Amino acid sequence: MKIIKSIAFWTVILALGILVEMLGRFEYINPYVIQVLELIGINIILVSSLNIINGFLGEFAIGHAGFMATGAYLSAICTVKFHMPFALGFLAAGLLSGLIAYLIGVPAFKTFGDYLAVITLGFNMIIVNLLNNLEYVGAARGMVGLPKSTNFIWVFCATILTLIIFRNIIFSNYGRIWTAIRENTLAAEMMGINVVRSKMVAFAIAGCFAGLAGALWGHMLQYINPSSFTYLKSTDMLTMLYLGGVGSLTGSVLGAVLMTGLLEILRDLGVWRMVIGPVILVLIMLTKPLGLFGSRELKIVQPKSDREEVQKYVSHAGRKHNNEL
Amino acid sequence: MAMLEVEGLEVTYGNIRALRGISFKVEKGEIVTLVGANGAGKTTTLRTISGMTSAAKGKVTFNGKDLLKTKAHHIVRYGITHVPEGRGMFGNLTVKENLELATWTRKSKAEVKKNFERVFSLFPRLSERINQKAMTLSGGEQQMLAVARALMSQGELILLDEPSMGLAPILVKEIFRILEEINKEGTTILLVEQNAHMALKIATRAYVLETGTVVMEGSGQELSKDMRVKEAYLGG
Amino acid sequence: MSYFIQQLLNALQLGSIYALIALGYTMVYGVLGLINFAHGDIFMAGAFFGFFTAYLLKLPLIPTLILSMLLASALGIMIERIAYRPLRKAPRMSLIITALGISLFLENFTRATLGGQPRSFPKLLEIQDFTFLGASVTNLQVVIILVSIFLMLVLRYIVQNTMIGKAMRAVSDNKEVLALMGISLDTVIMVTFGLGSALAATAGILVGLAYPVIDPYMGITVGWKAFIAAVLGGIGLINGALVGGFILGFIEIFAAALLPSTYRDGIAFTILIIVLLLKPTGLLGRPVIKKV
Amino acid sequence: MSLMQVENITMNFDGLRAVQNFNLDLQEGELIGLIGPNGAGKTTVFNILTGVYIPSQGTVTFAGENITKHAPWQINRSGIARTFQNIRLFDNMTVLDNIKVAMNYQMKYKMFSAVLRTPKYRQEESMVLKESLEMLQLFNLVEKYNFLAKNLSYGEQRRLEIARALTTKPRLLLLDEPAAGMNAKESEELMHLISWIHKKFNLTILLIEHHMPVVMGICQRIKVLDFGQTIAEGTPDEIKNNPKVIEAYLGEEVDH
Amino acid sequence: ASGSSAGGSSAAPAEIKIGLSGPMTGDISDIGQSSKNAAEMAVEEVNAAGGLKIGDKKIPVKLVVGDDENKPESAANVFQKLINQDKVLGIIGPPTSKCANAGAPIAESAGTVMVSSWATNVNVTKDKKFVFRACFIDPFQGLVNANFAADTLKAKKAAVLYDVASDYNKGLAEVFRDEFKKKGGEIVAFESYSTGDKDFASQLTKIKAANPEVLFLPNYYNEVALQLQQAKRLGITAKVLGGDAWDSPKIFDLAGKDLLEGTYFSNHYAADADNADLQKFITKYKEKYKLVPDATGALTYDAIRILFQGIEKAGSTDKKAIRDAVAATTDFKGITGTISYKGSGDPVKSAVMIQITEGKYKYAATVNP
Ligand SMILES: Nc1ncnc2c1ncn2[C@@H]1O[C@H](COP(=O)(O)OP(=O)(O)OP(=O)(O)O)[C@@H](O)[C@H]1O
Ligand SMILES: Nc1ncnc2c1ncn2[C@@H]1O[C@H](COP(=O)(O)OP(=O)(O)OP(=O)(O)O)[C@@H](O)[C@H]1O
Ligand SMILES: [Mg+2]
Ligand SMILES: [Mg+2]
Repeated sequence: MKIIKSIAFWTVILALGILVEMLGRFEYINPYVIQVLELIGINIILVSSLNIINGFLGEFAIGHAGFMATGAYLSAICTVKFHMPFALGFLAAGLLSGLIAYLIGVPAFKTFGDYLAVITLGFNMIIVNLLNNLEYVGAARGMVGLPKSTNFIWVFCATILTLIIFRNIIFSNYGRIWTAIRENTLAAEMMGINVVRSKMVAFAIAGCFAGLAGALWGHMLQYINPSSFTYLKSTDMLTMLYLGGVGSLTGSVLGAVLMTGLLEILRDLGVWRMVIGPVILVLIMLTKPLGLFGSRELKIVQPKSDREEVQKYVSHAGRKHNNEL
Repeated sequence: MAMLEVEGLEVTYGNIRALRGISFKVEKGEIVTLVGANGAGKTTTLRTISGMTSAAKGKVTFNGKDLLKTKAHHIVRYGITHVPEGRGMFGNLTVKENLELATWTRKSKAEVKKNFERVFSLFPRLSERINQKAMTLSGGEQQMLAVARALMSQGELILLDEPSMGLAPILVKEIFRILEEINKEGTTILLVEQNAHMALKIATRAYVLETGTVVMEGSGQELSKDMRVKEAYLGG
Repeated sequence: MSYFIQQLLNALQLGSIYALIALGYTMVYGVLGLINFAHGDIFMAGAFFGFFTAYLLKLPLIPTLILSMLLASALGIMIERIAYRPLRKAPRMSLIITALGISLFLENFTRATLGGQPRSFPKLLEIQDFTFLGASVTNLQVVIILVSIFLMLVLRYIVQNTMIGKAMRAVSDNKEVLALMGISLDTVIMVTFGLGSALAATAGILVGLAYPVIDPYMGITVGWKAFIAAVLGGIGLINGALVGGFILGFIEIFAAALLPSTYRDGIAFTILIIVLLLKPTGLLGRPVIKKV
Repeated sequence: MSLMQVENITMNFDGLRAVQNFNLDLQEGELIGLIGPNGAGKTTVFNILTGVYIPSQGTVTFAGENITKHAPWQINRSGIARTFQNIRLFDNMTVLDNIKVAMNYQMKYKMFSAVLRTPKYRQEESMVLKESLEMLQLFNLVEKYNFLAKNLSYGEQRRLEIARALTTKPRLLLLDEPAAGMNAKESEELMHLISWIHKKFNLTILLIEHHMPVVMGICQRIKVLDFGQTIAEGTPDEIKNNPKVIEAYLGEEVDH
Repeated sequence: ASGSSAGGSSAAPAEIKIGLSGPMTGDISDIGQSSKNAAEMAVEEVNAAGGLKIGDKKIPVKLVVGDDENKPESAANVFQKLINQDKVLGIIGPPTSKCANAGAPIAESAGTVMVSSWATNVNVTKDKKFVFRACFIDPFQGLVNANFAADTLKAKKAAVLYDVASDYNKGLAEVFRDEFKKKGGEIVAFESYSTGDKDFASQLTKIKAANPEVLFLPNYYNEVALQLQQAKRLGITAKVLGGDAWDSPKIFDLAGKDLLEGTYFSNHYAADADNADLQKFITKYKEKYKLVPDATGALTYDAIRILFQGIEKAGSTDKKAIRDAVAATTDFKGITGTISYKGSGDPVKSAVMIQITEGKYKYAATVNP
């Protein structure tokens, strides 16, 4: 019964994605809308991967755009220079960015807190500086002529998969370990947790998905340029993350949807858009300091509760204990 | 009129009702103690008096002045000093700086100097550690510092939240001796203690709190003989 | 030789500018643990206040400076009142993101009302050139270096030795208990922001004089650099800001002077990262011994 | 059998000698008390034993292995668990998750299994759930399984911290003032709890405590520190009557 | 285009929408602003005359502005929105290559004409049928400056200081370097900085030590002002050259007359040229916006008028026809020069070298492509 229910659920979700893709192809849905939806999906991947570090692990990374850049560039090199299929470039992007993030982790975790923040920022700046110098990828001119491989269904599936993967990791031993580190690093260590290693794994995962998002992003715009990946991009992600609610996957989705959507809707306001946008952000933070979702999750994100099992114990509670005493 | 009067005080944290309408008073010159199990609301009571927590309902007056509408830092100026639960160190400040901050409301230099001397004679350990960061003090040393800070600012009424927590037995006795001494010098004391035994011994009067309500009151002596109190708080 | 001395002087000037901005940054950080993203924009506002007082009121340097400091303080205090105070009990990150929002607001509001074109900052100081060991120095450079050291000393004195300074340091440890000492938290934080913003305005005007092109977005890059400088020196430490600022200035200048300048940013940040690896809590930061 | 040897450890902080030439030989299954005036260096000893500090001098050997320079997580895995003088729970996690975290090392599934929710994952998770609940039950916390740790009362937090330490399946348990903030009745209950887990889990326990009834009631042997140095060692009765201990620590008359 | 197109009078729309993409916010928002100003002015002029003439009807023009924030993803959104939601007939801008590169593939695949005012990056128009620009490309300006330095100034040693993170600056700098070397010159210093920097002392000290005869600063005017000032302070006496990014009236404000005295830069036109249209444009612009127009403004003005001309010539609202008409532009008398397209989207137009003397632009030389 449960299986049927979940199969039905996923079929509906997938069908929805295919439907939108089809409607888009035959221009029943405006390509503009499709593109904004794609951008939202990519932002969801970026923000939720950042959430792993900033939300669940409790560090303050401010250079996420660096990982996005490595993904975007590597995938572009694969498709443009080596004419590989996009899927390959996509995977390579994820792997490389994950690896780099892991390696960043090696030195990064000698320090912590705001010092770590500066290291991630520094990494971001170094990547941009390198790209600006690499003639092979066009340096400051960027790379043009990326195939238009990113379409709605790609983004849609990638987003859904990302969310499922993140959810499953977060509600597993790994996620609990990260949260424990966030809550009290020393106590976590006293639980036998190798904090440095766990943090590096978290970084690798976050970096990997940021790289995947970068690949999608590049192949959506068909053009990439180092200056798109500066700390300004990183701060955009931070804003979406904290707006939605750090420590909540639902929040990341909401933050990405709201920010991307809202700024798009306000686009016609011109200069004043960037005045009103921040005001809205500040107002939301003032009324909901933990972000819109705080650290709560929607029901469907939460795993099946342990309630049944627990119930068995609660009913006997106390008695057994006292007997043994 | 009593020095401190608490009437029908109610405090809620979200949907937890920590205080459900408690009333009591402290007369000038008394030592009054609040006894109760974990979570009874003792800390909450003290916090509300000193303005750290806001009340939902009720009335708290000090020498006739309404405290519930007064900000915490003004309440201090009325002459109420609070030694909070959990010590409340300024961890990155040295022992000396911690003590100095407690004299913020004191103008007279001579008086401050006198207080310093007195505090150091009561807690010689603190004078040995005068330039150590409070953060690195041992638990008990921090507790001494918290009490010392209260003595520095020398209010008319001192609220103490478990001053003996984490102290060595010899120091516990010492603390209670100090409390009696400053009380004799004219300071009124409202004391919350887990060590009900000792607290009741020095208390003029005492109140027993249970889940946010006062269930018993009487002189310290009376209550320490009461069977229910004995059973619940003094142990076997 | 004169080449080297010239570069040294260049580094001193750039370093003292970073130091100036980092001072205010680090002070607010030390008190509230807040990475005040808006600091760079108060710096920008300070420069604009200077611009307008000098142009509209035709005031000379010192009155312009004082007036701009006052205006910037007012702005800083207002921002604190409106946007940060309600978040006192909120987690630190909410505050940081709010600061980011305020930063964007200040930039774009200035852009929307005053336009995006750069403006030339009035020449409030007659600039004189000297030659020093074959290198060129200006009186302004000397002023900037001295002012940054002077302000560091003043600030250090305030924070270390005065009661308000002690109260400021106590805020980051325990806000609640501060009130129990009879100290108004609001006042302490207000003073902090007032001071920090006045420092930012001073920097804004000195930078306006040294690099006389100002625009609404001038605070972004400098703000980040100041943050980095503050962290490099050991964030929250007043003398750390000065040291961090100077070191960052040196790194940037000499990375470009001795190596290909196209890689300057990359090299500068690599050095920064290496420094943080060797001294994980900044150059002057003491390693924290956790007492548990 | 000797479980742990602490030989000659000394700890200096900026010229302050917090612990001096401390020695300890712990036999498997012992329950030993560590007492002493405030600032005597008791917590510092715990911090050294658990890798939070590396001693300026001396060695710590646990189950035949030199662990002096091991990190806390390695030390925990070799079988030592502790509680803290200032409670350190995972405040924003549920009571149940606090316990589950302590079982992290007993879970062997990999990221891959977690993502795909493989049978291995399910099986281990349900094992963990079951064991965690059993542990909560022992400590009378099952009903609060879904509370955030920070919302527990003080006494409950103490119990949760002990439960969490036990869940890592240690051979040696270090308790730092577990009865602080408890009234006489509560500390009496705690005393029973400790001696009960001591037997039930067949543990070796080292206990720091200022509540004399607790210490005297359950410890087999007591070690007294003052100014970083051992000033006395012996059975509760010996300690109670040791004049040095009375002078430095207990005060004139011993409170019942 | 003939009357055979679908643009019969019944199908003629009530208004013609033209899109404009540019950075209205962000650190180069003044570039977006002057694009917008110039485009609005051109639209007003056309509408004052009743609108664009299509067949025998005059149809008013409406300008739809989109803020691309100088971010490629925003430019892509702006393009999609302009094309698919606002249904514009053509798009002007974006002025920055970064955004133009993101917009171009969208315009191309939607078959909508795009005329960029100031995207000088070679790649923008590459392999595109619907993408045009009104400015010349990076290599051309680099070449013009290199030739001028070598041939006219007879310099042997040149130094360059440019923004490494901006493709315009970098493009000019590199071409200049290569061309100058080809001419037998020596590049004694090739230094860079990053966008947003205000302190160039280190690089300039290095340049000073290399003792060049010519210093090439292919940077934006606000940075050039600081660079000139710092170069002077450090005692650099080389002749200074620059590109069309210098062209802003603000440069006098920011750098001052003295520092600019005797410097040269390449540009599309010389303000003192006896180009009546140009003079008219400048006067009108000044009157309307209380500002002197800069290069972006002038180029935008030309770009939109090229598009207008194309639409009128096509005589229909058929986008393909408009494209063909724009591609056939020959000898368009723009205020920034005479423009023709010969098989690609890059204009064939000549450049001038301008010398600044006594606070005025003075024509120095014309260089033909
Ligand atoms: N910040 C808070 N948020 C939510 N509930 C709280 C908070 N502080 C206290 N409580 C709850 O209010 C009740 C009273 O707590 P209080 O701290 O006043 O008890 P207490 O008598 O001081 O107990 P203890 O002896 O453990 O210190 C308890 O149920 C406690 O869980
Ligand atoms: N990190 C540190 N830096 C400096 N001094 C320290 C540090 N940690 C502990 N100390 C000092 O070492 C001494 C021993 O501290 P410790 O915490 O071990 O005492 P304790 O015996 O646990 O006392 P208590 O019973 O009060 O908790 C104290 O005087 C304390 O001030
Ligand atoms: Mg309490
Ligand atoms: Mg201790």
